[in-house]
Amino acid sequence: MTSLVEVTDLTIDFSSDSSSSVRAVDGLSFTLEAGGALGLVGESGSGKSATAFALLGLHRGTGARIGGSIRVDGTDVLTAQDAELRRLRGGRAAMVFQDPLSSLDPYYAVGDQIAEVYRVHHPKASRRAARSRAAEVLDRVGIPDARRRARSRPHEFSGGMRQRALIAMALACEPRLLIADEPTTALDVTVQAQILDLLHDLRAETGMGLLLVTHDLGVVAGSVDDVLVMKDGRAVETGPVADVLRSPREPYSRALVEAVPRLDAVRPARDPQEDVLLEAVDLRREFGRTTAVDGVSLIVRRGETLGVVGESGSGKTTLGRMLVGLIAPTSGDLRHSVPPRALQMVFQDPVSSLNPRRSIGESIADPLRAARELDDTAIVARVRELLDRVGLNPDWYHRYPHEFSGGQRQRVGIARALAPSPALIVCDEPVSALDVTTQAQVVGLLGEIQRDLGLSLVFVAHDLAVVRQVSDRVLVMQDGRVVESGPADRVYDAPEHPYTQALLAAVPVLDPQESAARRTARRALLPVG
Amino acid sequence: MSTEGRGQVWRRLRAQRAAVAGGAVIATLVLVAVAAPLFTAIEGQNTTAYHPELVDSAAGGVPLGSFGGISADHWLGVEPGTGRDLFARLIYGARISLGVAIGATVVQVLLGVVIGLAAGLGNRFLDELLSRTTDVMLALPSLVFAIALLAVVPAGFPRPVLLVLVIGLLGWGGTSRIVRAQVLTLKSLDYVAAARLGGSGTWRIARRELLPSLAAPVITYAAVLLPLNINSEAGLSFLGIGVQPPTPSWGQMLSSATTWYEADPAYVLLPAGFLLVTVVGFTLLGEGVRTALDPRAASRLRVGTGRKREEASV
Amino acid sequence: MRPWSVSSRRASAAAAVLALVGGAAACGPKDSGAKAGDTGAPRKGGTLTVLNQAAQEDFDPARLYTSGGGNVPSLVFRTLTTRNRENGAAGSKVVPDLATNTGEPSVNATVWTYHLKDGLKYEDGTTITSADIKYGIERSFAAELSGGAPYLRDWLVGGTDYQGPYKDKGGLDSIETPDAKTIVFHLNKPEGEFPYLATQTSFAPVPQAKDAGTKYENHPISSGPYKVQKNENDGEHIVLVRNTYWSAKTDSERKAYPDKIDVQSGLDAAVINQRLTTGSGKDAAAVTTDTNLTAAELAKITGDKTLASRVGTGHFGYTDYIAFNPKVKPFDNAKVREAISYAINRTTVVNALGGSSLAEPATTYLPEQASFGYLAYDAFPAGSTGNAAKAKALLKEAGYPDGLTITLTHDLTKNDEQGPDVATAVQEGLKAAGITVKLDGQEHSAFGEKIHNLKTEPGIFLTGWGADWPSGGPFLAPIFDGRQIVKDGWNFNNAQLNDASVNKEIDEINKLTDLTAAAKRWGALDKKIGEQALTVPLVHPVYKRLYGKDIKNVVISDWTGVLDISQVSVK
Amino acid sequence: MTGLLTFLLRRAGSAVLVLLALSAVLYAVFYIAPGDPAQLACGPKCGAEQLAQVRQNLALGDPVWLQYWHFLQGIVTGHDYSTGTGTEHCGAPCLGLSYQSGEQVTGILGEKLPATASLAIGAMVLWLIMGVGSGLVSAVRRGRFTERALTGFTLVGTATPVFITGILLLMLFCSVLQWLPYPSYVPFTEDPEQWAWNLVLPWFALAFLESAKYARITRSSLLETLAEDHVRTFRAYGVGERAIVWRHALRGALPPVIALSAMDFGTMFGGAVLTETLFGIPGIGQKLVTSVRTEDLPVVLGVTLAMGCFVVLANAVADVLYALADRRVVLT
Repeated sequence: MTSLVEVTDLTIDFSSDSSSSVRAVDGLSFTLEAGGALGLVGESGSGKSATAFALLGLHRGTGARIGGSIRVDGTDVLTAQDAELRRLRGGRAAMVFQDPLSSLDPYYAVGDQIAEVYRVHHPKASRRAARSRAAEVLDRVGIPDARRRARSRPHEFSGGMRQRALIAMALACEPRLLIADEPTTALDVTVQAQILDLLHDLRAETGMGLLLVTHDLGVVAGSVDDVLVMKDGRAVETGPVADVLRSPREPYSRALVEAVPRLDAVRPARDPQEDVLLEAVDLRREFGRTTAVDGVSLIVRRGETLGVVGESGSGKTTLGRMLVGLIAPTSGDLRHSVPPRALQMVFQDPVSSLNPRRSIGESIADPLRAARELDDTAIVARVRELLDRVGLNPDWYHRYPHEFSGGQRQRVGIARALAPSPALIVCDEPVSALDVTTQAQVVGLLGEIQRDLGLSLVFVAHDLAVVRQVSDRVLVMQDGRVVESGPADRVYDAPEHPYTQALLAAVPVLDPQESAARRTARRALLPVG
Repeated sequence: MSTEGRGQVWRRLRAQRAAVAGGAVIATLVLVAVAAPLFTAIEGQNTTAYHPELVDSAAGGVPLGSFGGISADHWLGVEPGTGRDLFARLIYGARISLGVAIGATVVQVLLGVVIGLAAGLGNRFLDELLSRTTDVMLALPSLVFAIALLAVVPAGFPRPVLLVLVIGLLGWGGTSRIVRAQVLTLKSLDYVAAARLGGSGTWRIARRELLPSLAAPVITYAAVLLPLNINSEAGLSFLGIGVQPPTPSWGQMLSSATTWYEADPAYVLLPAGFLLVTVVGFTLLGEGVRTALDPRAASRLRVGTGRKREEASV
Repeated sequence: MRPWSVSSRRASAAAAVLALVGGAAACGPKDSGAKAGDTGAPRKGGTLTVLNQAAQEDFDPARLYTSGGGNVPSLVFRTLTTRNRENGAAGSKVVPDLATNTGEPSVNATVWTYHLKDGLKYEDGTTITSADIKYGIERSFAAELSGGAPYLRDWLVGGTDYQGPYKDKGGLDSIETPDAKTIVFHLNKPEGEFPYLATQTSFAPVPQAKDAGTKYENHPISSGPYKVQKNENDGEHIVLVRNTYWSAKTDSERKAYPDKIDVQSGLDAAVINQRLTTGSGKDAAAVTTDTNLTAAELAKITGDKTLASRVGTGHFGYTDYIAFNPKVKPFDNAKVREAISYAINRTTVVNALGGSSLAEPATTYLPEQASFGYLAYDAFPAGSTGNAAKAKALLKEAGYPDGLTITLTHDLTKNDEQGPDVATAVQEGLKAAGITVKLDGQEHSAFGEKIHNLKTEPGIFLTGWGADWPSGGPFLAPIFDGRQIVKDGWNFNNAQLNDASVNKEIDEINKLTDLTAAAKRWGALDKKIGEQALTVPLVHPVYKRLYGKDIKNVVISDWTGVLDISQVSVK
Repeated sequence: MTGLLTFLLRRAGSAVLVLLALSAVLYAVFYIAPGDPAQLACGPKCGAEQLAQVRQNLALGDPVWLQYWHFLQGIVTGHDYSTGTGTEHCGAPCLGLSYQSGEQVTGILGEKLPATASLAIGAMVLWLIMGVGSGLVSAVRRGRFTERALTGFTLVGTATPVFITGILLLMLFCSVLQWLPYPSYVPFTEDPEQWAWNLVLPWFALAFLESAKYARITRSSLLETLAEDHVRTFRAYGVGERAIVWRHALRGALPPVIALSAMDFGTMFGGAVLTETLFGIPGIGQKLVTSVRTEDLPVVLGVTLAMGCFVVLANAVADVLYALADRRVVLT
């Protein structure tokens, strides 16, 4: 009896320019037995996705060079003929991708797309049979009124439904292996929990093997049997999921596990200050017919951190931008005791928040130059000081953003926000685009700076654990409204609003056992949607 | 653009054989155009001297001798009717072609950037107005308007300058559309928001944050415009409203040559060939510049078919 | 039907492109074997096709401006007199048409009386009366129907103020119709050439009852051998068929051989000449009345004898010349004008206009035809390529020892006789004499307005003059009669010559009703004016036009220089 | 559906504004331009008195703004013109009478449109077949000889001005090979067969130029869709390459092509001046050029406005088609 997946000494090289090439995967070996579940975990650039793609031979024709051997359900992927490979793809091994919207053809009904795939592998099946199979699998993955919704196009589905549809497509031909490449990264935390639960149930039901590729240790905890931690294209550690997450052997895995923010992390209590820096009363903002923020009132005190949590579309980003004056409120009142320049922002995307055509030093200096208060020497000196403050080498003044990593760029963004000596910094998802180890460093830096400079922070994020780490008080937002607010400990430990409760229940945890327990608890709380 | 960025662009440009070939053709042409007096001096001819003795007046003025009267004295033969030297007229024609095209491109780009910026940064009304105007500018047959404009301006106005202005004034639509789209994209980027938070006004943002990023797409588009402008100049001259005789221009020569394709094919083929080589040269170079400035666009197009390829497995 | 269309019918749609390429190979213009211009006796019948560039946009006798009644219009409109339809110089004579003779003048040629022939009928069978001719002339004064020749306005008593029959119901008193067949014209000065004027289409009869104003041109009532069957796209396609009420007995000039005449216009010159060259299908019986062969086409045809035999050559009375405005320096100095006259290189100019087959060098202002009174002279002999030495000497005398820079105004229209090609040829020719010529090219309409307006008239420019009838009068009087200088309007007396002796001589000649005697004196007057160097005659153009291989009875008079459709037979 | 309606209304509103501005500019330009339309209408040897009468008859004596106002009025309500003996009604939208021929401009447009449409429609069919076809082939046969050959073709195609292509085609097919007649426009209604034969060369000359553009756009659009995630999905599910290209990639690649062809078609209706000139096709473009030169303002204005309408219409159609073809786009 051979294994379902056997990867031996796999190497993958991508040629970027005509001359140089990058080794994405370097001597990787692993196996997955039939019916088993393996988690492939790593930070960005670890080669985990490239590995997943290689299992289906998807690098063929792209110019990537692949070495070693890959056997999937008895097929030698690297040497197989095109036709044989096509039979494997979707027939015996199916794949679910990260972004469910772009992964479906926008022009065809979801059901037709599934039917098309079904007919590729069952050429004798009639159109009608294929359609009814599509409806069947859509029904299985929990699409309500599946026969009718099968005629909808992807953009008429919500994000979670799309991912369900993609999973349905994978189920259509009853594959023996399901490869899920970051299947929940683009989804909100509540939806993520549902999708993970679905995958779990399907595995139990069909007995198919699962290869789950993710950067999120919390995701693997409740979903796989074994885990393989990757770094720079190599395997760092492999073993049963409980062992690796509880007591990682390798330093890198340990760092990884430790860096994951925890919901139960207890933050040293701080003395609440009474001095109100900023007050918003009944803020509303409409975009066309949709109301992004619907009557939010809040206060920010000097020196405190206010966490704002919510899923996508909750209006948290719009709120954050209104607070610093980037977006004008449709109605409502915003009062602050400091000049506008003292309200600064740190942005989510480290790529788009820095002008690629200007050196980082100039980007940081920009507010100082615009103010026309200091002369050039003073400005440069101040920028160097700021660079040093955020943990960057002051001599990097003349370097350009593309020379830096995501975490470093975020530090530059923090330095720029600090330049006009602000009283309040709104951090809009400042770490969500970063790897987990980097996240921890940046969050640490923010805390440090706040302490040293006595700043107020508004920390906007979707990640409940991160918010708890930094916040004194927390607002929970849903559909543009604040559903619950209060001291962080109170909100996290004794949530009052059902939505807060559902959010907290959906957060993945590292402990596999607890994860299983929470799954059971969730079923009662969350409707399918 | 960083110095290193420039170096990279240059390297990528040089890596493309077609672009290098195009660049070489253009360089040669520019050289020939600049040194036209020298070349004609070597040949011993000029653009205006008539040679009635070299044409058969009774037969409509067809050049005597074969291939349009090619001889040691007249390297590319002579013009029917007048007997003027074709080599001299062709290389002097290059001056007009290149000069007008480059000048017009500069005018188009300047106008396009200013209008595109105004539309992208202005309020909704201004944007709508400028965008619809751009639509019409882009789609209306500019040749016709060129004719009308050229008819209005007093004849004393230097014709090449006039052509630069007319082609420029009628051809900014594409640039402005591209700049507007780019501005709308850039405007929503966080670094522009950051600049606003840092206290920069609209003008400062346009200058410091937007213009540098517009350089690449604008240069790319200018490289596309250049050959089009060469064709526009030739087209206007072809219709008889371009530069005026005795200044030679390729379009004008082609226009006179259209009836001669049976009696004196060389007279047609020479200016056509020069024009074609120039435009193809510029197009190749422009294509190269595009790839060099936006390597992502090039590599984005380098995707797999999923088909087995020999080199993939070895 | 052209041969290539046969093959296309066999071809399936999918293979259409290939079939076109393969099937058409057998055809093409090579099979133009038939002997052109067959000398056999012309016979009636068939359809004549006319291929033209300019559409007959105006087909109203009041709006047409023709020399001698025009070519196509003359098939529909008969006039009091008409041109003699014969080859060469004989064709320059004026002969009676509707009238019994060319007119009976009063003693001082200020009153002209005409009598209509018997049996003249319109296409509807009604009789043509002298009142209809009067009405037709009156219509030409209406602003709605502008475009015709100005002579009647100038010559008829009360003509200047008359506004046409629509606004001025009373009519023009200087035209009398004592009976239905007699018409009398009262002129305000002697005009011995009135019979020539009476050839113009404004002398065609228009029945008042049928007048539809500006819409009359869609279906003018025919008095000639053909009537309008179809007029599409504003004169772009006109089909003429026989007018059964026309009688050859009353009309000795029009032969009217074909049964039908199909005038297709709006065509490109190259298309017309290509179609006439190929001559397939209907094009074998085709002619053109407005398209010359270009130099390039001539170059091609020269080598092809059969084609060359189908080229008609004609001489219309026309002169292209350089005009001076002596009110502008330095052209006020006769020596400068003479220097330019000596320096001119007529060979380059001739070549610019298509070579020696299409233009003949001119040293006289009057065309080289007896009817104009041509008297050979060369006041400033420049030879064929210019006399640079003599010119330089004159310039030195005039105070320009180091040469002279002048600006020559010309038309920007390509291939125009006043166009850039001629201008550069003049420019290059004068270089040898040390005269630097700058060029001032103007758009066609702007050019006309600039040179014909005294306020803007440049010092030196290209222009040309053609006769409204083949006589010295309409050639010399508008250009050199001092009383015809127009201060605020379209002026043709470019030199602004107001020489009492010239004016007097013009008046004297106009009194002559003996046109041969008049011609002699026009010739002498031309020489006299020519010596003042007010113009530099450049060339007299030659018309070379192709006609189809089935065309017979080609008659080209010196009046029009173009083959006369009314004489052509296609059988 | 209301979204589409408001979109069209807004488009129409701004289009009217732009066209108004355009016509006003043209009026101004012609008012400044040297040359007197009355003189041109009156004929070369027209006397001063007659000229004054003609000027009055053409209403050229009115102040320029009044002339312009009357012109706009005519578009909405129509106009009656005196023929001398009676009146002639020019129904709305009346674009006035030609100074030159006295014909109604709407009539002139109607006369010239068939030739221009013949050229535009035939050329478009050709360039779509040639352009999309070669774009498709070169995208699918990436890196092979066919692609390089087609890239060369499109490069030369986009670079060559239509009058060069035209002359070379004439030289080759009419002179050297003598396979085709020298083109002479024959109306479709007169003889469809001759109509087609005589338009083959102009069609090809235009199509050569345009198809190159379409090939490039098809190719890059197709390559872009081929690189999209959903194409990868179907590859990962074993769908064959042919089905991927035809069913999934091409469907996504066509919207820009459709939108562009709608716009180009609108522009073509404004007349391909150079092509019409070279091949002697009596279309709108040629009429416009001659009218500009003879300062026949009503014709120039009428043709330009009609042209502008075509363009604006085509732009709107392009946007609607684009939105219909690509359901993800929202009309604004």
